Amino acid sequence: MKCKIKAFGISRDIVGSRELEMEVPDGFTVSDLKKELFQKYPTFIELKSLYVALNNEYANDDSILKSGDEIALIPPVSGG
Amino acid sequence: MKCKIKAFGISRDIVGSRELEMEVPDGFTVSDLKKELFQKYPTFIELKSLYVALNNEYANDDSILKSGDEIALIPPVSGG
Amino acid sequence: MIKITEKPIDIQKVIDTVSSLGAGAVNVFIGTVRNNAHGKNVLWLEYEAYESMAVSEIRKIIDEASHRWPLLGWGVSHRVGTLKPGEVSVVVAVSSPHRQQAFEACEFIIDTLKEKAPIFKKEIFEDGEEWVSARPNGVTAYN
Amino acid sequence: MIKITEKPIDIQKVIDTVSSLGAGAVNVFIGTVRNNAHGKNVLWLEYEAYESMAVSEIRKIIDEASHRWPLLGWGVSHRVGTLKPGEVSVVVAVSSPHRQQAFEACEFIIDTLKEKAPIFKKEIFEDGEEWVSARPNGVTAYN
Repeated sequence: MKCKIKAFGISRDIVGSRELEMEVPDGFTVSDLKKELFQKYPTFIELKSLYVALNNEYANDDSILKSGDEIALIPPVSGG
Repeated sequence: MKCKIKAFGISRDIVGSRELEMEVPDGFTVSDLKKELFQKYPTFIELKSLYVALNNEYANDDSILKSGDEIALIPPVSGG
Repeated sequence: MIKITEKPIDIQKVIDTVSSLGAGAVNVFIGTVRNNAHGKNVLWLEYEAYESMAVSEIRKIIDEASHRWPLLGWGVSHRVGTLKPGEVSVVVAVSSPHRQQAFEACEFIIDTLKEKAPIFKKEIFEDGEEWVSARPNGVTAYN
Repeated sequence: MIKITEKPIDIQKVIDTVSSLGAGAVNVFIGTVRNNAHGKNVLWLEYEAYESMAVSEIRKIIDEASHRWPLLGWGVSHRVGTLKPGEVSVVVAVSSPHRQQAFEACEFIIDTLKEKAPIFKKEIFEDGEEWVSARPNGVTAYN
């Protein structure tokens, strides 16, 4: 399954673009995605936190990515 | 000693004017003034509180009125 | 800026007076006239102030707030005269480096102003009028 | 009203959206860009938002605040893009019958927005730049 991942803030700097394309197997979880990102981009480990949002909601680590999901990387927020 | 007393809010309604003139003896205190007002205008007793200000400051009951003092009656405040 | 005024309060102007390049936070309290009190329609309010003393009391409140919180700017404007429901009776604005300071200082200033500043309001209902908080039972007098 | 915008925020407009005849109190929080951080001059900030999710998270925060306090009106406007010191980054306004409710609800909304809304800011100093709160030590990266 091909998925597109939006990257914001420092995560955009780390991956080097606003959107990342990845080929992932069926049943791939948020936790699996984070592991893969940490491997590919070790700088992510330096962040205070990294959340993944699915369809505009913070997702749990065991949530499964589904085709058509809007996926986004949420590094530590600092609005206000 | 002749003194002028400003009246605000409900105290203005009770005395019937913005300013009251009174002849008071030397050594007359805030407490004496309040007693006299309560006698002359018994409605004052219905108020939750009645303060007297001397020269734009809340005055204690034992403060003595002095010639030239700016004297004012301060019924319960309700600004804001 | 401390102001007692018969004219409508320009909120943005009060906010402008507190702005500071070192400030990260501004908190603004705006008091507005409600259209009801004690379950009755309020037609309008009459505000009056002992102006010179009100300014002096508000200045003391600001001084105390400035001791307790690192204020960078502050402004208080209180309206007097006839005010209809929806109109602005008071604006308090403060600025500070961080937001909690601004919230706390602004609330302290309006709470203490309401306790101490010699300002008086009368509510006018369809069937009477009442000097707010003047009598213990709060019943309408002078029907 | 919830708004994420690249244009300067019109504070009075946000206040106007919360006005209500039943309200006695409006509280407004205004976040402004400070000219210093970590003892260094801030030249400017870059704000970016994951807009659709930020709006959705702010809506949840407003919903919770509306359950906890009797809000009569509310408005949140957050700016994105390049902001210089002194500029307004966020405005939160709420109205309620009484003032304590307005203070508490407004502080809850801005506190929770800062915790949860996916909005990110980068401070630009003379000698580098830093995504705020991104790293544990908060050192400036990418000199």
